[in-house]
Amino acid sequence: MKVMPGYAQQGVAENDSALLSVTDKKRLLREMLYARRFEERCYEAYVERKIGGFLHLYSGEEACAHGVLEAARPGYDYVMTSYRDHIHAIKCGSDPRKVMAELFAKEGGTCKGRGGSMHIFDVEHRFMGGYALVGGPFPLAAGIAKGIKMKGGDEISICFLGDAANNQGTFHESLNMAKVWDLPVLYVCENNLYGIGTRIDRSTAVQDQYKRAAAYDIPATQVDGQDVEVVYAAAKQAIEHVRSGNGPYFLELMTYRYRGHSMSDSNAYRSKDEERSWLKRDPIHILRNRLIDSQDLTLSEFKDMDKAIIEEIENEVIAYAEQSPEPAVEDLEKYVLAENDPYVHGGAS
Amino acid sequence: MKVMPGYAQQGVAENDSALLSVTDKKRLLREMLYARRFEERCYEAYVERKIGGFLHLYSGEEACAHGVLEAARPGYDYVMTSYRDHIHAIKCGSDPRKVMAELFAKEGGTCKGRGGSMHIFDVEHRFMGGYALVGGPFPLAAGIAKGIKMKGGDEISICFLGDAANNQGTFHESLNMAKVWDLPVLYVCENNLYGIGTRIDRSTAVQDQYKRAAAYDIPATQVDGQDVEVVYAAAKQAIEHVRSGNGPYFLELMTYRYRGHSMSDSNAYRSKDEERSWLKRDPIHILRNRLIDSQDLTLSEFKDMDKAIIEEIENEVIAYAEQSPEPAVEDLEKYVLAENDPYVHGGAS
Amino acid sequence: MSQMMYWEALRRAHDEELSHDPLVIVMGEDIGIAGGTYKATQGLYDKYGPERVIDTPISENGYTGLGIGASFVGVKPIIEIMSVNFAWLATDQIINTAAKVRYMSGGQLGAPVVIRSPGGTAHQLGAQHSARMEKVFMGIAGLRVVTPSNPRQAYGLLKSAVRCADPVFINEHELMYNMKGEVPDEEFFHPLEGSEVVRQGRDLTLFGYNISVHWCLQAAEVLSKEHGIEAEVVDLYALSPLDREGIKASVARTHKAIIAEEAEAPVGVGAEVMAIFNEECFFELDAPPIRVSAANVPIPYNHKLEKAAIPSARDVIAAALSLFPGKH
Amino acid sequence: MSQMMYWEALRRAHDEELSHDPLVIVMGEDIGIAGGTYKATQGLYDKYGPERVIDTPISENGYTGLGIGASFVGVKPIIEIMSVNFAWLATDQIINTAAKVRYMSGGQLGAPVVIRSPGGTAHQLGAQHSARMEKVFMGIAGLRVVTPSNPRQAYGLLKSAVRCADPVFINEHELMYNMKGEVPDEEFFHPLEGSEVVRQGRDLTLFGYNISVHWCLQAAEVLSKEHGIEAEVVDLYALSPLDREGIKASVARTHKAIIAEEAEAPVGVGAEVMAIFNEECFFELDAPPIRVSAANVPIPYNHKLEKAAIPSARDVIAAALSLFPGKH
Ligand SMILES: Cc1ncc(C[n+]2csc(CCOP(=O)(O)OP(=O)(O)O)c2C)c(N)n1
Ligand SMILES: Cc1ncc(C[n+]2csc(CCOP(=O)(O)OP(=O)(O)O)c2C)c(N)n1
Ligand SMILES: [Mg+2]
Ligand SMILES: [Mg+2]
Repeated sequence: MKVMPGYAQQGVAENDSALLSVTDKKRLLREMLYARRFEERCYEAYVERKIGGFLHLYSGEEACAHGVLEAARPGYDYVMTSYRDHIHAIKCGSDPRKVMAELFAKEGGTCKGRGGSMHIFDVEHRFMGGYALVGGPFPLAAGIAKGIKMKGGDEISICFLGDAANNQGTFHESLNMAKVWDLPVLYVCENNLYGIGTRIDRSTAVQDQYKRAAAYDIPATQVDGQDVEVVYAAAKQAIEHVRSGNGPYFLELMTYRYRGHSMSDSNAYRSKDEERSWLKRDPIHILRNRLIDSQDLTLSEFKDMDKAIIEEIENEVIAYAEQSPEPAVEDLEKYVLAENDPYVHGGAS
Repeated sequence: MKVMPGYAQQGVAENDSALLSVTDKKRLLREMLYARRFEERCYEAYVERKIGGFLHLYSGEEACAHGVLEAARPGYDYVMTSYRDHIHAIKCGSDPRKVMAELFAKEGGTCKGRGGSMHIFDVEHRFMGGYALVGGPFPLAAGIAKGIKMKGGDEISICFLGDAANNQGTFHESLNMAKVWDLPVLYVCENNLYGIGTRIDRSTAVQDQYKRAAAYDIPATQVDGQDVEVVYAAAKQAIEHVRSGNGPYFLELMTYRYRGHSMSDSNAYRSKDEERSWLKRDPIHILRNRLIDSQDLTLSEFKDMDKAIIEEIENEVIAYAEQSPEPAVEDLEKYVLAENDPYVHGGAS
Repeated sequence: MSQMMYWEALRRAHDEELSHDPLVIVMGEDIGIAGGTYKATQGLYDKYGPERVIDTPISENGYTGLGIGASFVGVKPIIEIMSVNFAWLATDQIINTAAKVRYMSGGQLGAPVVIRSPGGTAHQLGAQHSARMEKVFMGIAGLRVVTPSNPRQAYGLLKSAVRCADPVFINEHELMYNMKGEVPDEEFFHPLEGSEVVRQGRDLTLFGYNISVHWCLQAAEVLSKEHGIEAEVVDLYALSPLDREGIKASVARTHKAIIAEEAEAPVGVGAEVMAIFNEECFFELDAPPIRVSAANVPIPYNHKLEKAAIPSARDVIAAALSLFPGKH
Repeated sequence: MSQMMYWEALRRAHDEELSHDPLVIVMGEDIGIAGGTYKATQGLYDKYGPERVIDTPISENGYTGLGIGASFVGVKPIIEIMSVNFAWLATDQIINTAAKVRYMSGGQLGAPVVIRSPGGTAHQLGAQHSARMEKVFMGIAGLRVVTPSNPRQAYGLLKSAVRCADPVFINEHELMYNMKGEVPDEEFFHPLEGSEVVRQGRDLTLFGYNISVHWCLQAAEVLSKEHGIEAEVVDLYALSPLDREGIKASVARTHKAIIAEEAEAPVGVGAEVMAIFNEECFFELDAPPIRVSAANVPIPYNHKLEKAAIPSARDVIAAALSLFPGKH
């Protein structure tokens, strides 16, 4: 398996990287490009004031969610993440139209317009939510893993979170419990080197996050998060470990977000040089170029794909979101508590 | 330096253990014996209903506080710990009479009877408190270290806590900050193998607590906590590290509490065999026998010392506590807020 | 009907629910091998095993969040927090996740967890072990709060809380675990909403919940015997939502009202009940309603101060008598 | 007097206090290099350096506890919590330590920290970023709670909070940082207790705090112009302790009262103020006092629902008119 130059790895043996077929790679390329275009269209919609609140985009990090979930069973395995959640939901099987409609605060959104960008939920596809409290998902994902274990299924629970989230106490508490009880949970650290404007070395004593997993005796790997094939290979092994009942695993993916933390952030805290160096390792370009090099794709095919995606997003996704109605104000108090729960009145009997 | 057979050590070089003079050792022996008798007398007073609330005794663990604080500058360095706090306070310089009076809930107590056993404070002697929320002191002690660093003094901040406390999120958060900001704080883990009735292997993925410090790049050592000379030697090095401005240090002391967690606990969860094996390594006996072996002490001297201590505790400590008045009920609302703070009304001017 | 202690009633409810549904679990510090600080889970570790009766590390936010996550996939966790003072550590998961997830997900996901915890002033446990938190949890939309005042309620409320699809916080009290009372032999589920008139009287209403119900009952006896005042006593076992109708109906009968609570007054249960008086039955009141509350201090260790800090039946009596100037 | 924005007033107070006392520090997430999400510390990192203007890791309980510990040895930390919704994570240290340490230690040790945090509903931030917490903190003995409604208060309350020996929680609001107002040019310290009559009127009193003061003022204008009703408006900038005397005095002048708050009603500021009406001036009231509060829901993302969930000047006007049946 490839690791990014300079990155250590631990717990994963070298193996053949050519695990994905050309067809798979082409599909993944399309998915990642779709993700990029989806996010960039969100950006525009935010500027147009169609989307409100906080909006956190995933541009630059596509290989993380796609590589990991390609190696998992999306829609079957349970997945949760932070507020930066659109793409994880879509890769789990959420209808992009519904995700966009949620951002547009519409009744046709995944959460009927109640959640918004930071809180996409699609339980049917086992996307168990985007959460806005940094560190919140760590124990929740361990809890889902506990449920899986009790029910005896072979699903796993996958928790994506950022590097800065690892300084939250819940990281420590959850990894410890996950190991003590050997829960089937995969923690994926999307290490994009920043928590909002604070660079990791200013907040974190040990910057290689995979090393922190040793404090819980949890096997861990750190790999390049910009190469979807590398991510896929590492995730395959990690998931195999978890799914076979060996307990938790920690996977660190080195990545970078292109846009500001959220829409109000101008990235003033990082250098243009740094940004440029990461842009050179764009996850979509890496895969595209590889497919072009191997003559499985031409540049014009890629451009056509891109055009088709942009049109599809406009004509289907945005159109759906625009047309979906707003929630009715009379329904304001719906979904606070369960409806007609018999035990509220002392049971059904 | 000696380490207990089977215990790893890390970060501390071997060195001569004969650091303490015979005079010092004899004084330490007396102090530890005093501590034991003090705690056992508390036990009786509790049974007699002179002491209320929760009472956590330190019997069996005396070498920890004494070894560490002997190597520190008690009354100058800042110290805090959990609810198991009487002995730490006394070793910092608190008057045992006032500590006992506090347990008796008297106005002459360290905290005027408001705090109780779990909350001994003696700020004059820089004993910064006993705290009843497990894990609470981790960040507080780092904060004191921050204050020391800002003021430019050469004090250090010492935080004693139990093994089970290390599963609290504050452990993780505090050690990370302590290292990121290189704060002069020494964390001392009194690893007595249990958190109330839960044995460490049932709650903690990595049982050697010193190993967890590596997740924060903090140097750490694990040593026998029953031999006060071993503790002293390890603490000397640890404190030297911290006081010289090298940032935090983590010291793990392997120890055992003889009594139940608190007075309501019968130790049903552990075996008599285990208890007996630890009794054989009693910290007072280890030092006593060593002094007898080296002919610096006779058994009858020891017995006399013991008798004198028992009498002193009875005649001075208990008598003081008995005679001290109770707080006046009219003073119930004192100490909630600062008195006559001018800024409450917009400043002195 | 059998007599049993409050802790036994809780234990029975745990046992029945564990045996009823294999997805019911119990979690908390020392609730397994040790059987719980107040014995509410005694013997259940042996009966149901460590996968279902789970001793947790000291990680309140962590294990509460873990329980909430498990509830997302059908598990029904009963989470014990040994003292409610430790629950501050878990408020993030209880309030930011459990209470809000149904709403944020547009009704897709609920967090049917039960969080049980003793809160209140026992005997000299000091400031960090004597506070209450029901007033905090009852201010949070999406969370139910109940608080049993006797073994029957302890049993029946826990049973319903486990079955209910909403997160429920159950406020218990250290001093009440050994209280005896009747509990029906047959299984029963206590309503999670409403209130109960536990004594009838025409002259005034004493509202209480959890331990303060007992002060009210004692006070009512004294008021009746020594002063000829007949107090109605209403047990507000459901704190969120509060039974506005029940409160109104009682005040409409008696025209005078006292609400007794063990906690400090500011923004407490008493404040909310006073607000409801104003909103629901202002013109029914013949005299200003009264809060009987604790002193606004961290709870002191010294027993005399402690007793002075928290109210008692005597304070309820004094408050009641102040409403009947002729009857001192 | 200069006109400045609320955030500028906060920034000025930070700057002055940092320069006044080398032991004043500021801590929080992205408050250093980035200058704070709402700019309250802009430029101060460069001026005072990383040892005093400290970017913290995302460890709310940890860094709050660290600040509290530092305050034990003379440091005066101003701790910013980026959104009050994250402060649940730090309640353990704020409530179990800072609020109680003076009492537990018999007066030996205080925790003179300032905790500033915006709470309230901004624009579509969703359920986990829109709640308020002042009602929680004001129920805790040992803690002061203040909440500035304008730049002058933002400046003066922060100044006094830094100098005061007690822990002070300052509730701010995302939507108010860009509000303009007059702030005296000379240094000044605003009282941490009391209340302020910000408009005089004889017909009823509108009580507000923080953002709801502005709804009350707007409502008062409309009531005056369109309905001939003259409302007194009282700004309860100090929530703990509340100004019982001020509340009583105003009700004694107007005999009708409304309390407006942005949060859900249960056990909120409004409940406490209603309780104080009953306790202090029941017989002065001509009509039932009214709470104007948010719907009891987690705050929805959709803007229309969000607007429907939280009150506005219009709701205050409607409540006021309901007290004057003749004047619709
Ligand atoms: C408990 C909590 N604290 C602080 C915040 C504010 N905040 C939102 S995102 C963020 C940075 C998180 O960084 P990281 O975990 O690395 O994720 P990334 O945004 O880089 O994907 C912070 C501080 C929050 N939402 N929740
Ligand atoms: C936050 C919190 N959670 C739980 C408790 C209950 N509790 C008190 S002591 C204790 C065990 C602590 O064990 P350890 O840290 O090993 O210290 P030891 O008592 O062994 O010295 C527990 C769970 C508490 N006081 N505070
Ligand atoms: Mg990041
Ligand atoms: Mg221990």
